[in-house]
Amino acid sequence: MTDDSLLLDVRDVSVTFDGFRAINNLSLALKPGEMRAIVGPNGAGKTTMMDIITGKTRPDTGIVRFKGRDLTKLDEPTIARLGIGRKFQKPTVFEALTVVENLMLSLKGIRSPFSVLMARPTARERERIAHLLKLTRLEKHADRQAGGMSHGQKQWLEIGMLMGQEPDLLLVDEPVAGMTDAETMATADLLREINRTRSVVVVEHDMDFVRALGVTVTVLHEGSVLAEGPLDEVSADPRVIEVYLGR
Amino acid sequence: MPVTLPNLSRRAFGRLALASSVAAVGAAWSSERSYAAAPKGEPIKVGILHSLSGTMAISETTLKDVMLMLIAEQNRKGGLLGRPLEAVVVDPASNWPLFAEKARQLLSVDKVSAVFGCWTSVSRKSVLPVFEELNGILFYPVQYEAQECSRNIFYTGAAPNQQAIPAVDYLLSEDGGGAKRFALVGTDYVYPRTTNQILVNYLKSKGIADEDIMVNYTPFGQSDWQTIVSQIKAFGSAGKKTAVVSTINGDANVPFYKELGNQGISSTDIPVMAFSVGEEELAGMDTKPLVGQLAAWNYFESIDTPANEAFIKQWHEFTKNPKRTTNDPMEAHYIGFNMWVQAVTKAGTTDHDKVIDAMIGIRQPNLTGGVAEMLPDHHLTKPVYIGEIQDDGQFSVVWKTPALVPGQAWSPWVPETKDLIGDWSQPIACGNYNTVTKTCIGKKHA
Amino acid sequence: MRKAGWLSGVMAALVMGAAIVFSPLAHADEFDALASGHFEDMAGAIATLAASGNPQAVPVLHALEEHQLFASSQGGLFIRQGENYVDARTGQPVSATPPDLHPMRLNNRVRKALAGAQAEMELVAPQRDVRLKAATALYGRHDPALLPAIDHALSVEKDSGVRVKLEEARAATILGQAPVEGAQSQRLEAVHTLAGVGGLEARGILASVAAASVEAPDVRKAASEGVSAIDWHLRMWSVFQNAFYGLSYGSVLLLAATGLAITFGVMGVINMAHGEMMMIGAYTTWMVQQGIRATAPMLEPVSILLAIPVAFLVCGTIGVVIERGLIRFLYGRPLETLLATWGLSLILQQAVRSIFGPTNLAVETPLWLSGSFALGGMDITLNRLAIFIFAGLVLGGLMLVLRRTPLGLQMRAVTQNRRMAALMGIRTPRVDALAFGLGAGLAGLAGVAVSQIDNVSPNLGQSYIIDSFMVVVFGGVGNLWGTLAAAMALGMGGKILEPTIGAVSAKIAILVLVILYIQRHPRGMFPVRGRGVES
Amino acid sequence: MNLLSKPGARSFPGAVRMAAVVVVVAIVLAGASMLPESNPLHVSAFVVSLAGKYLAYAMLALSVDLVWGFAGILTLGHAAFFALGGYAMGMYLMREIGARGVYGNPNLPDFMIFLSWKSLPWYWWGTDHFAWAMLLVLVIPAALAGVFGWLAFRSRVSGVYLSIITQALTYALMLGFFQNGLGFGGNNGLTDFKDILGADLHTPTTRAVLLVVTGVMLALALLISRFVVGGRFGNLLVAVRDAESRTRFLGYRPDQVKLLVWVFSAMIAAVGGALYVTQVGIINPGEFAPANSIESVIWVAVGGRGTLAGAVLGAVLVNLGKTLFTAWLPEFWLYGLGLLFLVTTLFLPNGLMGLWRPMKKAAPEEVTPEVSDTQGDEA
Repeated sequence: MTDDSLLLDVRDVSVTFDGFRAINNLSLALKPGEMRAIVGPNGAGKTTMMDIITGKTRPDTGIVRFKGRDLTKLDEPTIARLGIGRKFQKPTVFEALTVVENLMLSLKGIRSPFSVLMARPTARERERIAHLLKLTRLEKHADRQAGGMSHGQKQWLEIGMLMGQEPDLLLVDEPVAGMTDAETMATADLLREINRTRSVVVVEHDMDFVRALGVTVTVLHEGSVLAEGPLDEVSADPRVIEVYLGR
Repeated sequence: MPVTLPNLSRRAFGRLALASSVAAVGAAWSSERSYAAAPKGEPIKVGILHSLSGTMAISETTLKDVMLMLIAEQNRKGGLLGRPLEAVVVDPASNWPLFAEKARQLLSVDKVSAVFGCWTSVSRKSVLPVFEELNGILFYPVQYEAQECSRNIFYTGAAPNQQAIPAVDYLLSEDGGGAKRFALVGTDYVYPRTTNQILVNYLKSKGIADEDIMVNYTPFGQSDWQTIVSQIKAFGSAGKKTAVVSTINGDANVPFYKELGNQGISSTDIPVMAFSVGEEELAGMDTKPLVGQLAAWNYFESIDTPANEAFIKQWHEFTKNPKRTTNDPMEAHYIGFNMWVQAVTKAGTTDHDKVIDAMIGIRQPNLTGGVAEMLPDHHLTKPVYIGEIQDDGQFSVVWKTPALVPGQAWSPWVPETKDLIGDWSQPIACGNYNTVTKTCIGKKHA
Repeated sequence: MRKAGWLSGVMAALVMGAAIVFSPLAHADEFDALASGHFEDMAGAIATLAASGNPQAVPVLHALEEHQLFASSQGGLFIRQGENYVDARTGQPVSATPPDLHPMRLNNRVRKALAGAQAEMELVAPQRDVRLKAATALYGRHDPALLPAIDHALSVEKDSGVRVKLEEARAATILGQAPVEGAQSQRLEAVHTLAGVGGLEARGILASVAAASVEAPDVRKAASEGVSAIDWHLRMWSVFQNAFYGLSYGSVLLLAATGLAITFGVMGVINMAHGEMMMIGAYTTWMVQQGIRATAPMLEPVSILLAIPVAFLVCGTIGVVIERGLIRFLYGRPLETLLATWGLSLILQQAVRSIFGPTNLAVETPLWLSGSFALGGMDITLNRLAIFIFAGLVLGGLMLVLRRTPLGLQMRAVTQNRRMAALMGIRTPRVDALAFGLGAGLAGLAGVAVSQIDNVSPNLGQSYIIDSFMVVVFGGVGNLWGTLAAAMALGMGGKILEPTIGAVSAKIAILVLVILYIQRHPRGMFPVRGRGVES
Repeated sequence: MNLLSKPGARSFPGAVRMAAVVVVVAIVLAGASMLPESNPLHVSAFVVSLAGKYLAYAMLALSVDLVWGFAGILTLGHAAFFALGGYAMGMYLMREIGARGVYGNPNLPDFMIFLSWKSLPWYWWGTDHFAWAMLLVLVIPAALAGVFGWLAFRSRVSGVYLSIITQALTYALMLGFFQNGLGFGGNNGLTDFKDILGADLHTPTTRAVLLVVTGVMLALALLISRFVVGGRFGNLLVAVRDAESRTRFLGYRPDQVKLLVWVFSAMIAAVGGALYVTQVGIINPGEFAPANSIESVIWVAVGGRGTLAGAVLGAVLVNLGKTLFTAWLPEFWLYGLGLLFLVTTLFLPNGLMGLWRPMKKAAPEEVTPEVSDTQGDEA
């Protein structure tokens, strides 16, 4: 049985890469408008989970539902169009394009090659982009080539592009990796800002950042959920401590 | 070597350079030239259109060298019309469209008086329209499928009736082993196709049954002959004396013969008669397993006549290499070139029309005895020899046609062309003249 | 010479034999016939001379075979021995070199007669193997005229093995004769013998018998049954024969491709000059052969073996130079590498053309690599077999290098993860250079092999490059097993298709199949994880 | 595979300028060729036909640049589309010969007669109508490109693999067309053309016109290409080239994007081929040779990959060089050509255009998202 009140409903998903069980009966439920932080040591299966949700990897067993629709049969573009945005661990923006061009490509709407061919920027699009630039504080860099920007700026640009997609669900993979503390906190604000209108799943190591988010935390370990709940509660859990500090 | 630019070409390339926004390429324009010592005056240019790179370089480079030799020789003899000859060498790089381009350059930029060149049929086909348009003169030195007769081309190589037909006659004869069964093996292009078409009809006329004729085509540069050779072997096991007629293109012959040798087919059980294997090709093979295999040509290096001896000597001196072999197309160029020299002398000018008309009837002694005469259909009279491969990489002549064979532009063995003749002498002056309807099918030259 | 020595001994026996068998009209001067230079008469003369028992027969025929027989315009016939001549008729040395001598030429017809005569005389030679050879030869000749000689040989032959061959020869020869009254049973028997022998030769004879209208019906029937039996037998074997062709073709592809598999797999370098490396390998083989011929002729038969290491080193070195001087500037730009190496290949081709000339070179195949032997109903050509084995050895050796040597370990490490390998302190540049050298060296080995079956010309490389790429990509880049499988698959496929749809269509079909396969499996048959050609 | 910065600027002034230059040059040369021999400005037919040939090659280069420079697909088989277009045109020209062939047969081309065929094979039907032939010029290559591309891109064949199978494609076609049985004249191909639309191919006028037509077509191709790669689609192409998987997560379908540009480029190549044949006077299987495809890539590399103008420039210059060297240094020109490739790839990663239009800083090399994912913590 599945609960359609859920936005994202991952249930008993398992996947194996030549022998190695990356995900093991993982279940995860997300309500609309919720923000969820996912933590876990390396190899816990965080990125693989995202791959499964976004259609990059097909699960061997289990179901993945988004707004009640089964995602396991769909490919990445379709899922993206359904309203799931993904931010990679390593910032992946189109480095050869300018910030504006990056955002322009991300904007919700035109997707089929022919319409892209004919597309000319509309007033609405311009104003959307202006808004995104503001949101990501990249106004000054609008016409810079993405490749030339700092790591943090790329991270933000990518988040901006996610916003441009106007997804209902954002999957954010280690957004603050390699950021200065200031940037980290600013990012936390940004995500909370975003969370006002959309659901977010954040994968992160940085506990201060997670604490700054102040949301429910799911701890993954060896491909399945180890613990779930408020950060303080979870971090008190001996198993979690063991996993993190090792014996 | 000194580089002087024919004015026109410098101008022409000036434009081209401008056109392609590159300065001064025009100045770069020039062609390899060999200068004569003795004679004075504006040199008479002779174009040499043979591939020096790419797949055909294997065969054609030699012909470039032999032309340079002949021209140098002529200059030593005082040039032509008291003027020196000048060779203009270009490299069409075994690329057929490039042949056409280079032909146009030779005729319209370098303004050569005659061109000696081409090896493959396709290269000839691609330059033919250019020569007809610009009314040039081309000497084509290679045995070929005929079924063509252009006013602007002189075919100094053998037509099928000067090579294929006599060769098959030999195979049918007692000396040739009295073959009753024929495998026609060839590379898949025009020359083998046409030759085999002619041979099939001819063989049938000799009472050879359909099931005793096997025709097989392989791609260019075929290097794996296992299957085909074994097929030939099987074909040869029908209890009738079998012979192979090979129109395999130069390059593919080495692996073919190697496979023959290895699968133990010797010339005494299944003789192979080749039309494209000459001394040049043998030089690239280990001939021990091939002893006794046959080839049909109008010239063999081994034929000892004073003229041939002198020619070979000259060749060795010119190339400074006593091992360089001579072959049939080289003789064809020798004959063609000397005929052209005669014709120009006779016409007293290098004007193309006059020379073309003067060519017909010119007689030039072959290197191997007999006299070649330029016939009205721009083919030659030739002796036909059958040679057997010896272990020293040479051929020993085992048979020759009793008389000289006049070349036929159109084969009587192809139904569509049996009534056609070529005759560029007045009044007919037509490349493909139908003797029955008494009409000229192609363009007639007034 | 030893041979002539024992042969003259043989003559005694043959004289008797001949005396019994022949009506004594063998007195018309066959020497004249020989000297005439008319191939027909010569052939006849040879037969009679061989049978005549004339003591001069052996030296004369031998001289003819060796191009040492000369005729003068007056019909004199002389044998050249070094500088001076002996009269062929008498065997007496001639004082002065006779005027206007011309060598006696052979043609196939004469050669055939000679072979027959030789065999006829050798039938009673003392050495078993010589007799065996002779008997086998006569089986192939099935010339009616030789029947008496065979019968005589049978009457004196003790060795069972030779007898069998003689019986076969006899059967063949009998069927070679025109059928005469009363000989039916004999012929029938002969037919059965041949049917038992099998093989193309026998099929040929039987087929002609079956076709001959003059033949007695039951003989014809038996013959045609024999033919169909042999055909069935052959057809059955042809499966294996094709398999062998496929394997040998496959092993050529394999040799050509292994080098690429290395350069490709380790650094994702598309080396368009790979074919030219093969070409250089082949030219090295030629040079080694020439060198040995000049310096140590006795080693000539094994020159090909010596060429193997030389070619490997030469090409390997060139490979390292190329990598250091060109490729290393282009890492991470595999497609640029492709273009650069293409340019390089043009240069190498033209260089070889300038140095060695554009024409083919003759790399000789040593005796022990030429010819073929019968294995059941199929015949295995030695050089193909050798290449097959060679390919196996090369692959095996390569596997060892990759698995057992530090270099191999480092190379695999680099394949898996260049950055990590570098961090572990592996000197990736050195590994790259060596790997590329190894690849080039392997190409050189391929060149040695190819020189035995194909043209040695500047164009050699061109004809293999595409196929090798096909193999590597089809098999899965950077995976030797894949390369092996792919090579054999393509080789087999081609050879299975060829007899039915012809060489060209077969090649096309294979290409199309590969294309479609790649569509289904974008990373080939045995995909490898890791960088490889990723970037 | 991402050593290039975003090609050109958002708009391609280079392309427009080049289009103008091409047309002007074509017209000037054509005009000059019409002048009487005596006139000092006269240009010989040789130069005109050369120029025509170069411009046709330039279209091939342009088409290669579209897929390689902008979509990052290194094609080693584009000459196939060029040749197919050429053959379609050749079929028409062949039919135009009519009864003037060697055998004087009004219906069958000569080569069919020597194969002793009795009637036209079905695929030659209608080729005597210019319009139909032109349709074939566009449709056949487009169809082939469509099927091939659809299969390849859908199953995400990429990089070297794609390059090699494109090569296999053209190689297979070459072998096929070599076969006389196929009905395209085998090794000789189609040649000895007489006239086009009733105009004698061998007159200066026709040549001049053809040159101008070629120039105009090339200019057109340049402008359309500019429209395609400029603007948002261009950005999308670059995005696909540099970070294909990212575009997928944005909801784009890279395979469709590639297919579109792939087919379009095939059509440009085909048109180039058709014009090429009219001016060179022969089309044969040699045009399918993989070497030709590779050379066309070289032209682009020399001119400047990822710049429309560069492709044209490269094609013209390299071929001009070839023409000069093959006559100038017949023995050694191959060294020149080979060195050219080496030098360009080593020292001119951005080609000649890179010389005077310094490229924007190239995006960091290596590690496309796919790789970083597999090397991510799960790998």
